[in-house]
Amino acid sequence: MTHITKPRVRHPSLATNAIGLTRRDYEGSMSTLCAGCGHDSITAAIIQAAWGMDLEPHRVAKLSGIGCSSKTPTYFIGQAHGFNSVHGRMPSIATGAQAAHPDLTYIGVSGDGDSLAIGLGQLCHVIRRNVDMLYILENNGVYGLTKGQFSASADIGTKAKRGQVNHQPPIDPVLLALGLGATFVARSFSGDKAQLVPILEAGIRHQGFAFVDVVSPCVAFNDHEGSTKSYKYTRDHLAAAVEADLVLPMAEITTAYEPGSAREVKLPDGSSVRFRKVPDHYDPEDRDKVYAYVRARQAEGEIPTGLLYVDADAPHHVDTLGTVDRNLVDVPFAELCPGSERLEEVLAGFR
Amino acid sequence: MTHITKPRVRHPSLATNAIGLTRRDYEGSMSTLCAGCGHDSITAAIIQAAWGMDLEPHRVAKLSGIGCSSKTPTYFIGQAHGFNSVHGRMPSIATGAQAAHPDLTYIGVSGDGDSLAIGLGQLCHVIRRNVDMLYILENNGVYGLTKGQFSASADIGTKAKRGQVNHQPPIDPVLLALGLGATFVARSFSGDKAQLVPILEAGIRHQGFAFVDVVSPCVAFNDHEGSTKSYKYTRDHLAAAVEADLVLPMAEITTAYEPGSAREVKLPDGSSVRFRKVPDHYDPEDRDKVYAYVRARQAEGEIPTGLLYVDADAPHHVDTLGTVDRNLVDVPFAELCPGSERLEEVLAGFR
Amino acid sequence: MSNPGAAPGGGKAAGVNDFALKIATANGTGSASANGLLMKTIFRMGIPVSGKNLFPSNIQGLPTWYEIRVSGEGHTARRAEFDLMVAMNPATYAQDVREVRPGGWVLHDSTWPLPDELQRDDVTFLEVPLARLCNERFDGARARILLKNIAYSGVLAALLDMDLEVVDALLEETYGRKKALLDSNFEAVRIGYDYAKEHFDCPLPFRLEPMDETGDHILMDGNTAAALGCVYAGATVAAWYPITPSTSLIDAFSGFCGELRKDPESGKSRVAVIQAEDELAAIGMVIGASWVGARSFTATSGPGISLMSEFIGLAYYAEIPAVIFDIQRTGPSTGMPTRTQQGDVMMVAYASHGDTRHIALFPAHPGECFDMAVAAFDLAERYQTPVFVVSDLDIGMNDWVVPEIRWDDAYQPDRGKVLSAGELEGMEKFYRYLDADGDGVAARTVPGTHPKGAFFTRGSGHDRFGRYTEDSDAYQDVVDRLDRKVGGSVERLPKPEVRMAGGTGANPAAIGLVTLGGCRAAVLETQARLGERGLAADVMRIKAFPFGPEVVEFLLAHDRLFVVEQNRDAQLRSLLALETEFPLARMTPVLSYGGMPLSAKEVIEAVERTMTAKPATSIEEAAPRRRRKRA
Amino acid sequence: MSNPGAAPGGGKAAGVNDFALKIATANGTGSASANGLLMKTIFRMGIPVSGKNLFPSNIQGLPTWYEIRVSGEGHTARRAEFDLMVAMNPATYAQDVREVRPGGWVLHDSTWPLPDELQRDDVTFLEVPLARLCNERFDGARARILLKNIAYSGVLAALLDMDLEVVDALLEETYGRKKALLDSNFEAVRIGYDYAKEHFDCPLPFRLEPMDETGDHILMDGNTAAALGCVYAGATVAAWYPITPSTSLIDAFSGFCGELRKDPESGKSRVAVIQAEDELAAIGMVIGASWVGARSFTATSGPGISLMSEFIGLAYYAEIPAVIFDIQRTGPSTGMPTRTQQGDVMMVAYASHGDTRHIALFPAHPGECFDMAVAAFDLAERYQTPVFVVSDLDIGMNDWVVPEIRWDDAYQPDRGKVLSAGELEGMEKFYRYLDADGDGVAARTVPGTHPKGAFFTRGSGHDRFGRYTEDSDAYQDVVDRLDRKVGGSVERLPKPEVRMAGGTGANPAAIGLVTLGGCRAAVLETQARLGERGLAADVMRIKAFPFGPEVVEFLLAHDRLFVVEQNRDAQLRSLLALETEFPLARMTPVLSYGGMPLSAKEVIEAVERTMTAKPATSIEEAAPRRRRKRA
Ligand SMILES: Cc1ncc(C[n+]2csc(CCOP(=O)(O)OP(=O)(O)O)c2C)c(N)n1
Ligand SMILES: Cc1ncc(C[n+]2csc(CCOP(=O)(O)OP(=O)(O)O)c2C)c(N)n1
Ligand code: SF4
Ligand code: SF4
Ligand SMILES: [Mg+2]
Ligand SMILES: [Mg+2]
Repeated sequence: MTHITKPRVRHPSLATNAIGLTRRDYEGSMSTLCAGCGHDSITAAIIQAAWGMDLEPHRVAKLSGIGCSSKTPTYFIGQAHGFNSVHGRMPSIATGAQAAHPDLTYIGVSGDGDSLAIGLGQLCHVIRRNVDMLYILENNGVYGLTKGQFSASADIGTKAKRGQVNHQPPIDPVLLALGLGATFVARSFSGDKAQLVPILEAGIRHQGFAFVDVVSPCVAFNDHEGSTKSYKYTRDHLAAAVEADLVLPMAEITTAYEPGSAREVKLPDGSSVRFRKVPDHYDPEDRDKVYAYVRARQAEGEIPTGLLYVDADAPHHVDTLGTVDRNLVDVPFAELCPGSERLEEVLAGFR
Repeated sequence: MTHITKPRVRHPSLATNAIGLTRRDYEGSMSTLCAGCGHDSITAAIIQAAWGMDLEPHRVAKLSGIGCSSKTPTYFIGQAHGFNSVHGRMPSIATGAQAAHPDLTYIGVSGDGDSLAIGLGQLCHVIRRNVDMLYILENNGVYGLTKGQFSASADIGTKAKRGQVNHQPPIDPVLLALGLGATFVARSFSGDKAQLVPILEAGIRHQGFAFVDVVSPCVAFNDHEGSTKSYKYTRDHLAAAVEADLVLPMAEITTAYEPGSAREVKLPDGSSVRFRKVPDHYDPEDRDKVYAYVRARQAEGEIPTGLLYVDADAPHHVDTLGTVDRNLVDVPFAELCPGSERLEEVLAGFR
Repeated sequence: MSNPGAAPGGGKAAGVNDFALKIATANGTGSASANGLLMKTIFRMGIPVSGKNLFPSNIQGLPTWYEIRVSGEGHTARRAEFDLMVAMNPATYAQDVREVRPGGWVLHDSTWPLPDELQRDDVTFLEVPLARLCNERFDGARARILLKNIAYSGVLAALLDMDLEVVDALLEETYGRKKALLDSNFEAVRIGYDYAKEHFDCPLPFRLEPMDETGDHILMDGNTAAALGCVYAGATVAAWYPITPSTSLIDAFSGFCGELRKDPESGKSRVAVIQAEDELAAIGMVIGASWVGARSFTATSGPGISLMSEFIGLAYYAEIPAVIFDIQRTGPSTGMPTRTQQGDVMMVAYASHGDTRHIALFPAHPGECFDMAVAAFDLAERYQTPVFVVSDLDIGMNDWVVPEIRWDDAYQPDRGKVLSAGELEGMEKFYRYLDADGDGVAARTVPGTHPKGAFFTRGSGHDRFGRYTEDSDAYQDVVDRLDRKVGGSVERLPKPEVRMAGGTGANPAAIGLVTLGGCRAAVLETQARLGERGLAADVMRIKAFPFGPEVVEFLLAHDRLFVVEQNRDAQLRSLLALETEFPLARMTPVLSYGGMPLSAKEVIEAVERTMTAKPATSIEEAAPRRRRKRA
Repeated sequence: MSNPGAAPGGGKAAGVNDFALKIATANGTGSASANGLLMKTIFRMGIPVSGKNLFPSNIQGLPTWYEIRVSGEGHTARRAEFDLMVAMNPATYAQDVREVRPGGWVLHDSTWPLPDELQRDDVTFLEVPLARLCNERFDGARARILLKNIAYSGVLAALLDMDLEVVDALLEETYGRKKALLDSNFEAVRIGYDYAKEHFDCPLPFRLEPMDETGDHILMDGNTAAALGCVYAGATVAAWYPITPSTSLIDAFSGFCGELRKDPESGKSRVAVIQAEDELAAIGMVIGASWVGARSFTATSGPGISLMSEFIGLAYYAEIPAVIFDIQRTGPSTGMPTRTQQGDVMMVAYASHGDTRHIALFPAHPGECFDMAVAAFDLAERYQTPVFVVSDLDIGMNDWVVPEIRWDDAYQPDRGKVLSAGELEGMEKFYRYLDADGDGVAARTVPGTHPKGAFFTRGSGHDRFGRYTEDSDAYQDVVDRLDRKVGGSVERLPKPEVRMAGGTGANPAAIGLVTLGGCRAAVLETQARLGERGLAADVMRIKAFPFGPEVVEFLLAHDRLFVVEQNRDAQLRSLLALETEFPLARMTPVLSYGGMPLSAKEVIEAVERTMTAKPATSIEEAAPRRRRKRA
């Protein structure tokens, strides 16, 4: 049994955030994942981001499907409501919950099996609806919990522990999301908390579907040579092309980076994300350019990471539903039930 | 009740093909679709293509899901085996059948509801597996059989018959297929048989998944102003950017077109497809260029049609499965059952 | 009127206000408006009437029929025998002419003369050149086709003595603003009416005579009523995927919400109607919305329930409310999508893998669709579990004359045990699955209420504290409570409707007729007819699952029991035996599953057939498979 | 040996070859090889043995247990009482020490001393500093952790009088080529063995003594056996989606095919194993492959069956063969994925909406998993319908000593009524759903055979000619035949296993024990134990659904019936009542559903408890809900 690797930070671990909570308050129960599992690092990053953003724990809804990755919501923000649903169907749960109670913070955690196999249809449609939530795909190229079968993100040629070789082309979640019109697309690596934390924060702030694909090695079944989801491969091939740097009220996080030449993208809540434009003319708001850029990098065996695309203005699901500004769950019954008089008028049409 | 609109052709309708069959022999039972339904025109094109290719009817397997479009396999090649399965799940039926008996000709017919809503997951995975079949998506932007609800390919802003307006971005099947690595991607229009027939023929010849998106107006629920799936809109905005011209043993079809500047793409069976490169440097084998091209055209409100992308060399599903060259259904039981002696050896490990 | 309602009312002289006619047309020719006009005219004349729309799974061109039954006594079941056939579709002339009862009448469009071989000398043919007449008077294919239907209504008005003022009034209401349309409709009616008066001696021996039996009634289909119930129950999220015959429920819901749920200031909506990508997503959205505390529902049919099975098990085990309307159609598989059946009874009772058991309500007509829709939300929240409202195509899509829907403004939704921020504040610690009150129902919280209210919802093994567990006792503790909880719901479920032949409180008759859902109409008619023949039969109509003690009492009180239902496998009968331990051998199945609404004729014949045969009650006779008798 | 197999064989003096031990370790520490070594050593000593692996739904770190029962009598059921506990996991010391029977023994790794509060004076503690010893002799964390397990095997070898030569031989077989590994394993065994000999007086009062009871037997798990059955039955397409506890069935199948299905010339494969994107796709692929004539199957567990429901209805109605292995786990919903249960019995019988009924086979142990896998393909093709092989985690994933699997080279697959090109050539015209032979089974064709063989397969309404229909009679004609067809399958289904207390052919005893699947072992042991106490009980073990006449006969022949099964809702009992019309009230449920393999103790207690209470058989006592008694 492994404890969550605590976020490596400079200041005393009992520092409190704006609402007086310490990082501990954002932890959950003890992880039961394998020692060194990439998912635990992502859990730590979520804890860090939630703490850093002063989220009220009980206003957070954590959702997941089934898998090692989907177990992780138990390991962060213990005081948040959690829903470990069924395999591959978390997006529909989130969509319904979000429509009825939009002003909670929705954090969905899934795996590549959960999202790209049994759940691919729901993932595509939650992207299309632009449901306002953070969706983290903890991508290890295998089905961890069922002991190492290939997932749809496994690369051609990778060998499974039992020796079989995968022959099917992988589905790239980032390209899929871009193609389906996702309004926030990012990729990172479980081992790179410095990059991951601000991305998660930006994703939570984004008003719409924030899709974050995190390469997260499975040390039990997919952390060996030949797998692009291994620690080694990822470390070697990381092309931290685009780094997101979230300008927050608090100084400590920003200080973790040097500014460098940057381009501002306003987020709806007023905060802003700056891009380090490693490639010239990189435009995080031009879907086609981003798509072409990612394809090009991957053709060179690189994994572009960072906040790759964002469209802060697209209407999200609740906007398109056209529901009242209040949470539907807060509308009093009196305003929902038309009452006996209106009934008379209605029935008139049936006499 | 409408009869299938017979293919308009020059020669007497009772001409026979190389195996001595007339077009009539490739028809099915009488269509029960609405008069003028685009799907009936596609049916006629399928009949034309099957006749033109001298397909042995009983060696053809017709599969579909549920919907008006999915009803059409009853209306063509009556002597072929048909399978009208369940809603959105036809790809899995085809995948299993194809793996067991690859040398039949598989023709799948689906609709935009069948393929892009309930069936989206299966569509994505059958593309990924590159199952060797022709897959026709009869795309009308609505659910016809259930009376006109929007499908996932309905355009933002289109009005349904009952007056509601669609606010969700459409899923473009062609871009989706390109993004998922489809090895044959084409688009046409039900009203344009001259273009559609050779595309269908090329799709049948293609060894792998041949995806053909056919805009097919629903005259009952989606053939009005404001719908890009209407006859009018399609006629106005057709950008027959790329026309496929199949060079066949028979002369009659080719004569239907003037060659023009062309580029040859060899198909595995030796026949070849030529592209009229309306845009300069159009390269049907460069996935990224094609993707960019389609996006660009659509940005201008055009619908690029024709055989847009082909990769003739990619291994298809049965190749990757690594099964014997014979159909599995033809392997005699004696070669499948190891017999009692081998059993002894096997059991040795369990004593 | 009596049915649904009080006991059968005063019968009329045979013929008057007691006949059935059938209209044969082609799908997509717009006969719906004409048929609706006829139904509503009769209804407004105060006469109990029922209509059955027999349509194909097709949008245009295939044959379609509309059956209208007039019954002064108030019997709304399908009448298998037809006194008058309106044969407008040459494609089905043969079959249609065959279906008229000897001595009956055939009205047909003589523009296309009947082939001689179809002539029958035991029926009277009324020839009206409707197409020709309309083509002479009206321009444009569309108008001609549509008005031809109105024209045959005119003929019927004359033949059946309809009140033309009522007809005109209805046309006014429909086309009031559209003057041109209105005039042409008026004219079309007259074309038929005058032609009939001129050529036939009107009225026919069977005809209409104004009554006062529909005053406090409405003419509505079950899906519309159910949708209205969802509006009044305060449902705020509907997630669905289109499927016949449930689609019109959501259409009606959206329609009603357009007016009734619009926020006056912002013009925005107080409801979210989400068209999901499939049924798995639809039920997922419902569960998600219910999880955060919204009243949420979906409507589907058999194939959808099959697809929802996994999620239904999650809602049962994780204890999340969900209201599911199953508008049944003929199965299995895709089956006959536009035909009715009661084939999902067993499935909804035990849907999903593992040990599960679900609450189900069985409306018998549109009126109950409204009431049970409301009840379903109360029950789902009270017991934190999926609740099925099991309707069918006949109830859901056909127009029924039912007592007007009433609403008590004192109604407050039963949210069940949902802890408020205040209650949580006062608590030491909150544990999700504690059976504090001993009724098997644990208090729940909704996200965002209060820091103390947070818990983890999961479909995997959990203990009474809501913690993950793989421990046998901790697991059993929870599933045993679930069983008690659902069993305990009986106290709040609607009791069966019991109609003693001798009147309320009378001693049991020898025969007991047990049924559910839309079969009610035919079974009550059967009770009346058998009574007339001196065969006293009591009726029990099941309204809910799990069954209450009243169900057992009725079964025990009758020697000869018949279970009348619309499926092949006698599913209600099976459920009764399983859940009450009452012996199967003592319940004779009466089964009708061809997809048509049930007629009393089928039931009466089955009962009489069996009553003449000797009962098989001894276990020793038990065959190694289900013994069934079909209607 | 006797069980499974002939009647209980010669018992030994208590203690010798009659005891149970439990090994507590942490998941992912590689104790599997050590436990396997112990199992196989005992097996090779000719002594009946059974092992139950109780593992968590986790990959690394959580507690896991392995139970070994030695029974000279050949009883393979779980033994709830433990004579010896090997406590290697400090995290569970407390619970583990508690579980040893009074007078029992606890072997623990004294590297981490037991907290005083855990001491018990009614058990003997055997302290071995295993970790320390291994750390002294071996280098590297990996080696040390793994070999520590081998070391405790060495201790047990000494304590239980194991044949060291057998142990060594087994190590040779495993590590033969890897010299270094082999030596360190030898050494690890000696470390434990010598330490025990030195510090404790070996052997313990209960110990092993070579027998000759396993000669013609094998040690195998059910999923491996089922996979082998699929290979021998000639299955050419397997489509699946990973889910515990069914995954190892497909893994084994792929493994076997790697050797047994490789084409000698091309090296290519004579089988297609397709990992689908989910269970809906998996069953779709199976149906597609079966449709073109391949023998095709899938393996899944409860959640997968729920997701396959819609497709199962299609296969039933369109009459397409499909073999489905349901390796049951604890439900509902995700439940306890690594615990066993028999919770899907009702579901597989009637899966999918509408009227459906499916053939199911219930293996009791790995030997039958092989036989029934083969039978399933014959039945699926003979009756053109889905056939379920209903196994569970206990049967599928635990090692059982069973009679060796035999294969008759004369076996030819029963393809059922599949028309050849020749037959079609000779036919006037082929119609798909004609009941030519009156057995309800219509001849089918596979695509590509012959022009005359083409037909249209659909899940929508169709008539006996295979044409689309919405006609009541044409529809009923087909579904009535389907019912006859599946009912008729009884003649080819395996008959129940009946074990009369008085021996074959003896008069019925007063008590009848009815059970299915893996419960068999515990129920046969119960029969033996009750017999010793003078309570004669006959046993009927159900092997298939639908039930044959023998099932009814057995029920009718017994006054006191107990139905023993592993679910909460007495699903087999329900199915028996529904399908045989035998009264529920006369069958007392004995239910164990905590997720653990069944032990005779639970059954015996339940039976004795009830035998002292008065039977409740009268209908009048029937409660308005299922009355159940739990084990
Ligand atoms: C309906 C259903 N099918 C299959 C399973 C078994 N299952 C559990 S987790 C899992 C795959 C998880 O893979 P992924 O989502 O990548 O998570 P990871 O363990 O790799 O983090 C599967 C197939 C299930 N729980 N439910
Ligand atoms: C499981 C299931 N859900 C819903 C339906 C109802 N249904 C039948 S066809 C259809 C949509 C068809 O739309 P599309 O595929 O676009 O075909 P079209 O009629 O437009 O050609 C739906 C939702 C069904 N048959 N099965
Ligand atoms: S199996 Fe892989 S994914 Fe699962 S916990 Fe272990 S390392 Fe992580
Ligand atoms: S409803 Fe639309 S799609 Fe269906 S048949 Fe008519 S025109 Fe075609
Ligand atoms: Mg994974
Ligand atoms: Mg469509």
